[in-house]
Amino acid sequence: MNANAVLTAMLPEHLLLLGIVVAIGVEIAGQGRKLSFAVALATVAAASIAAALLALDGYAAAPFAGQFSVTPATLLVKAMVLAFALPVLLMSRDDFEGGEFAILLMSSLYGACLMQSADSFPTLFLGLELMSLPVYVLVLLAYQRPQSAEAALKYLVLGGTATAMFLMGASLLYGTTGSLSLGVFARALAAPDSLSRAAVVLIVLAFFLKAAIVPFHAWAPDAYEAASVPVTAYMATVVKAAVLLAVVRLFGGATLTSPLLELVAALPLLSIVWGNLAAMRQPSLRRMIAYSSIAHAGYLFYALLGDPAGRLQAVAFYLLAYGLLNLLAFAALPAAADDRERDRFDNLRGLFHRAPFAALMLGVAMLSLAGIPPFPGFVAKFLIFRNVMAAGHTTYAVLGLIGSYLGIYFYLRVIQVMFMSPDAAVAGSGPSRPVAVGASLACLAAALLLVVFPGWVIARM
Amino acid sequence: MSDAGVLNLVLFLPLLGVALLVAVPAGNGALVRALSLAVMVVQLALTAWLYVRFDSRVAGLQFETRLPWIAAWGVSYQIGLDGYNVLLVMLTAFLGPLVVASAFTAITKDVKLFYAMVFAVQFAMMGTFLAQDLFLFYVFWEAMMIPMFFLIGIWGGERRIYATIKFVLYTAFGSILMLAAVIYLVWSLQKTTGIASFAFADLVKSRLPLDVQSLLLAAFALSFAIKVPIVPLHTWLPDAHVEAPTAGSVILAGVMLKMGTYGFMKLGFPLFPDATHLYTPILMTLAVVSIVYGACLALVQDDIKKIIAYSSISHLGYVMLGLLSLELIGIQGAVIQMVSHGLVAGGLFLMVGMIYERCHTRELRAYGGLAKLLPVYSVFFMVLTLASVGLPTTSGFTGEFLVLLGAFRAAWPLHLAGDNLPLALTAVAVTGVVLGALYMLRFALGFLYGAPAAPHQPLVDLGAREKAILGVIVAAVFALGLFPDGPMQKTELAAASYRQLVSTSRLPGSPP
Amino acid sequence: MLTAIVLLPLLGFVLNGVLATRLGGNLVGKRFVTVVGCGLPLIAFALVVASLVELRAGAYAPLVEVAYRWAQIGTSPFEVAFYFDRLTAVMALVVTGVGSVIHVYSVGYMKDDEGFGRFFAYLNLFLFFMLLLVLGRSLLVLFVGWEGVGLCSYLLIGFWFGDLANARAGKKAFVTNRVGDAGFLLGMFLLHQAFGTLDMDRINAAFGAATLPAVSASLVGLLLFAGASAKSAQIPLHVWLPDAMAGPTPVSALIHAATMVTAGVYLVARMSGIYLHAPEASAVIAVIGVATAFFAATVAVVQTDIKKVLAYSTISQLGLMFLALGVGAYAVAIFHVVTHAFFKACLFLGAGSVIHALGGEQDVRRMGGLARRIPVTFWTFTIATAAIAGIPPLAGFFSKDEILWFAFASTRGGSPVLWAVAAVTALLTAFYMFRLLWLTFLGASRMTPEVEHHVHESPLSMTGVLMLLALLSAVGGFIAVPQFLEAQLPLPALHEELHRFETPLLVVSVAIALVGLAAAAFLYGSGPARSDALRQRFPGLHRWLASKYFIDELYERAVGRPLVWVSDRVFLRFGDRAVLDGTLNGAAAIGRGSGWLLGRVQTGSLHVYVWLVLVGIVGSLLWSWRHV
Amino acid sequence: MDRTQLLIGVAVALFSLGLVGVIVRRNVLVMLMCMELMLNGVNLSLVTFAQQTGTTVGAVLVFLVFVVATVEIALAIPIVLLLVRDKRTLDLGAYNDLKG
Repeated sequence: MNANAVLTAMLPEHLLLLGIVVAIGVEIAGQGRKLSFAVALATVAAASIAAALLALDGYAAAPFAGQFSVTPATLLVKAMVLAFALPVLLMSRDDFEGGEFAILLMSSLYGACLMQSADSFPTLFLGLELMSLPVYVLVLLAYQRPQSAEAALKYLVLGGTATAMFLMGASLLYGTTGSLSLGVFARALAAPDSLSRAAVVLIVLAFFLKAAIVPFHAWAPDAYEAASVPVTAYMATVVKAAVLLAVVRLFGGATLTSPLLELVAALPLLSIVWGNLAAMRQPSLRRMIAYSSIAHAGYLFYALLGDPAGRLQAVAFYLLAYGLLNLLAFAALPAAADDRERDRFDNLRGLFHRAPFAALMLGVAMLSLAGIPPFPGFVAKFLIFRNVMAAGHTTYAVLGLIGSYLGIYFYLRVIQVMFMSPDAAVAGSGPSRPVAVGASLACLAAALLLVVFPGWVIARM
Repeated sequence: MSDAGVLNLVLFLPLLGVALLVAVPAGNGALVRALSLAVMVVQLALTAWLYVRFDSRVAGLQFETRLPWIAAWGVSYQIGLDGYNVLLVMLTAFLGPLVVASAFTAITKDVKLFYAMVFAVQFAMMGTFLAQDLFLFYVFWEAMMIPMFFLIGIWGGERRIYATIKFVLYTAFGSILMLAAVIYLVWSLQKTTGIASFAFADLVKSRLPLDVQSLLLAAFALSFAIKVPIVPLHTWLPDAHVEAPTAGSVILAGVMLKMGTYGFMKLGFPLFPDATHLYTPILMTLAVVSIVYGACLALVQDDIKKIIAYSSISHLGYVMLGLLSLELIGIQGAVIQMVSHGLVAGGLFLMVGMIYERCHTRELRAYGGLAKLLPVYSVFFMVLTLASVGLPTTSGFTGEFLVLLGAFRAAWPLHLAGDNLPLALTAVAVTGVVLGALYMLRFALGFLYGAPAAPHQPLVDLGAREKAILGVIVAAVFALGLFPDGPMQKTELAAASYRQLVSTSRLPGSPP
Repeated sequence: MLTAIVLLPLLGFVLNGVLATRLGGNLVGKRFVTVVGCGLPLIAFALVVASLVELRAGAYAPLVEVAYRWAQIGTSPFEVAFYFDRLTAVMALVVTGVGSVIHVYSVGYMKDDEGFGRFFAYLNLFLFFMLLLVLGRSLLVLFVGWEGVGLCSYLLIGFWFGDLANARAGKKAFVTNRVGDAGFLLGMFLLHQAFGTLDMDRINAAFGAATLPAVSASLVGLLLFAGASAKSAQIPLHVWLPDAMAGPTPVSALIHAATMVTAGVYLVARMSGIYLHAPEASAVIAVIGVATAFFAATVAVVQTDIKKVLAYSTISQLGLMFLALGVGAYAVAIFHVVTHAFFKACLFLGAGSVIHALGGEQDVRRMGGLARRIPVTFWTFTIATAAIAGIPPLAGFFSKDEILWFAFASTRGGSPVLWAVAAVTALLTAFYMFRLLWLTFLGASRMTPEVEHHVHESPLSMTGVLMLLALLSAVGGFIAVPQFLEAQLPLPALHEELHRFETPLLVVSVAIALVGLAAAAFLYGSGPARSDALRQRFPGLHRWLASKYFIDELYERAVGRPLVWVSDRVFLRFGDRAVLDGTLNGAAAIGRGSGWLLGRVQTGSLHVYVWLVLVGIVGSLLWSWRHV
Repeated sequence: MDRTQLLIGVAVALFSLGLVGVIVRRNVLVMLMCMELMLNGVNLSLVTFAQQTGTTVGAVLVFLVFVVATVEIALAIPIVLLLVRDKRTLDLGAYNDLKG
């Protein structure tokens, strides 16, 4: 391995590391949040751009053979994940006093990036934990609310369980093959013996848990609700994206076969239905988005049913559409004195008359998440189900589509609340938040790009 | 600017209108209204220009635009005029200004949003008709739902939420299965012929076994049948109509219901001819059931909007009958009937809106003797009523007469061959003529005649704006009743090609 | 020129309809309305005469004039063309001639009505459609006129719509006609299916051809007759005509006596090419015709509303016309159409004049002794009555006698039975007409004083018309319509052996008329005593007749109410609300319910969450080991 | 039944014990211990396999696991402190404000 390769290949990660160090320094110097916020923003932007440029440059390298490697695809994916973090940062500006948010965010992002390049289970494990551990704290950060501690605990315990499952699976694989490189997983998929079956299942379930697939989803609603809005946005977009992309990388070129096939079809299908049904009666946007994210995780895992060639494209595009619109929704969410009351539907009633822009943004987001054309969510859904059907799983595809139908109602309910209900008696809306609005506008612009030139974007994935 | 360019302009003008509306300072209702009307009028003018330029001797697309959109899957932005859609596009553009004008006084809440939504739905409907690519078609088809959801949900009546949710969930259910069918169809086309394309022209090259055709057609048909609507998938319609604001009802009855029948004509039947033959008895029966069922229900409604809503179900049953007859006369009649119903039902809803603005009730019992109170209004109302009844010299007659004639001409040989179902169905459909007279005249009787009675007297008769709106519609109704030849020449070739497509088998191995 | 004939009344409609109603803001006065409303029909009449001259000049080769092409679909064209031959000429003359004079009459009759302009607009519109019906070459055009006159009848019956009953009568007329039209349509479809054209001359020719077409003539004939029977108020679709008397009296005279109701007769005569090959259909027509004639006559005997009497008499006369058609004597039927137009118009207008004089009174039980008060009306009415009763040598006598004769002797289904029933009908006709005459004009006055005080003779515009029509009723019989039509509608051959009965039957029919007269004179000549006695004698029979055989009630119970009941209870309440919406709302409820249930699973207790995880792991592992 | 299988059996047992313990114990601290127990089961299996296959990578992973386990506890304790301060109990059953 040569130093040059190490430098360029891991440039995004290095930049993040640099940013973390600088931010900590700033904190020590007590320069307050303004500066650390700027630092984080610059860092993440730089890292994202760096990844993107390298990707467009077609750069590929393996500085640590068998542990860490980059290809244009992985770099592009990193760029996307990092880009998701930008709106999160922008909307966080008005929510957090200290700089700790920025630091934790960047370290979590470091993990997320690492996962995308991992070639071995140890690296993947590191990335996973580096990403997850800061998030537990981020959830806790909404400490104006007692519930956040409870949520953090639930998240941590279940997350820990996932870690244990992942490791157990890995160790069993290690036992059967004597290797810890990711490649063995794909091979183990076809293996008939019970030990490797168990290993594979445990690993997959660990990712199910991280991505909140029924019945491993239970942490998500509580965590999403108790966390402050930017953190929820972060969990719903960056974390989910990182996990799913890692899964795709894990499965590599392997096609699923029974019995794992049914597993990867049934549980996601279950979570599509479960998530969509349970979301109907939720009182607050964050909790509803939690259940919707459970359902969306279902669609995303569906992509694994498709043939390997199209998986990354499908998942990446879906995450792009899903992430952008989620961020749009959260960024547009108007401020309120109390973070807890901020997104309760009772307080969103008649929002259109108080804050038309916010209402319209949320409306667009909801329709897109519901997968209604012409919004990007539709093309994404189409892409996934097209692959599933092309792989011959017609029944699963149809069932999945019907499951997605169940989701339409609760998204429309939000619009109904904002546009068609009598105005809520809200004591003066919170301060205007130009930065967050800017973030939402940026997301909207990106979403429009997806609407008008979906073909162009897909071709680049 | 080339004609194709003009067509694109026609399609995108409404979006331009939305952009303009956003620019208008809030609270300036007058400007918003004027602007909206202007945009719609321009659209109508351009469409009329294209209508005139449309060459009825050319089969296939005219003024076509085709650009790659999602090249990887063979999705392209492809629009164009052909015999299938030319009249419906004209109808859509024609109703646009009327809808806008009709809302001048009726809509006072969230005016900007309202006209934006009207533009949005206009855009989506135009797109649905113009799209020549299945993906594009589906996008517009679904997108249509959203502005309608807003129109009913925000400016509707008391039970508007229930109505609008019902409308969306009902139509969305059809669409979701249709989506599955679309995906499967295109994928199988690619698998069998190697053509990766969503273009209608390519899709008809598909060769599918009968069982697959049946399933796919079932999925398409469900979606279309809900839009038409065909009994028993109609219960969303009365609620939607009753709760919708006038403009919404007009759009719904005037254009949106035609989407279903247009879908059947453009896609459903031509794509799966063999399955169509399999289903024809069922579909035809349902069509005739719709005719009678809708008429019977219209007979016992007390809400004047519901009367028209159910009459729509009845009238669109004729369209289905004509399409299924596979007889040139019947098909042409079906097309005319679509347009005619758009004009007549649209006009009637406009008139209901006008009276509602004055009296704020839709209870038939609350009215009486309007012929004394509102003589001018009553004249227009009578004309439209008679058109709905299908009186000769009105468009309604042209449609119903040709449809029934076509259906009969198709049914008689079958009857001689021993298959009596079509003949029986046609005979039953003819009784719809009687029922139609029954319920519409009951309506007119309670509405116009008898001792003058109306809440909120004294009533002011129609103003210039209202007279203009109705005058235009009535003129069109008579034009289509007395001189249907011109329009029908434009659709003749399309009707022929439709018949040809549906009557040639497309099972695997059948010749291209 | 034919086009002009048709369009002139339309022009009148447009002018009057726009300028003389609230639609155009009552721009013009009554004089304008009168000039336009009466002038244009008169010009049309002149044009018809001119066309007739042209026809004669052309050795009666039919004149054809294509207005424009309505539609061209594939190989089947639909043209709006006009056709003028002997039959058309006769009908057109009656329509425009009688029509025009009734227009003139209306000027006086309606002069105080606020809807003066509207009334003339409607009348002109009616003439337009009627001429379309008569002049149309293809069944399609005829059908347009057919429905159009129905519309005008609807509008004019409900002319005084302030009273809901009138509007109801109009609706009833329209809907009943629609029932017939359904059959008419099917007949047209069948013809178009068979010949690919709807031009009546072509169709007749096709049936006349050596090789008969595949389509069954009887089926077509019956289907078309369904339409005809509705329009001409034949059993079972006669119910609308009596109610139609709700309209202004000139309307009753023009539409419900002279012209529109005879359209059915015209249709059958026009399509005689078909009926010549449809003996079964002809038989049905003959039977229904004579049955209707008898039935209506019996009902007319006991009616007390002067217009109702005339209405039923009209139904009865139409029945006789159909009898003639049924036995193949098409020319004779048309002949009776002409004479009937004269005397029935005269009767109705006379009745109108009476009503006018009595300020709206229509019940004969409150009339009497008017002869001296309004002599012109009386004398004209008397002549017309004699004419319809068949007193020679008045118009009615000739046409009716010929009908009876052919019903008796025609080789096309004529039979003594038909003749007998028709003869009885004739007897009843004479009776109830003279009864009417007596009750109205003769005997002692039964009017209330204030009514009596206002009685006055009508203005010249009305009496003049009455006198003209009376004259026509008197001499109309000498217009040799059958001979004129012979070339086109040959009379049927007669049973040779029956020729000897011709003179006896002639005598009989004269006798019948006189007997009727005598009976009426006997019963009503000296006060109401005898007739009342008779009524007390057969109360059941009287009630039965007075309530028109309870047919309206029957229809109401058998069709009307069940239809509404099924629509409301079965379709609306059960079908739409219970089943369909029930299913939907049920499904929605299930969705919401399961959402709630799933929410309950989320208890908030970490234990439960981990339980779920455990279940997931174990289940998945077991599944994955399934095939090991 | 040789040594490897025995050790693996023990490892799996530890893992399962931990999982079950997380479920059944109501005391938060005990529950955290059970989590550690699961990780220890993993560690045991890792070293066993490392020893059996004669490779080191497994052993390397074990150290990573130690680190992560420590961090988890380091995070968990303050969280528990917050909770106890709020609820005045270590009973998990009390921590269910978030539900539905």
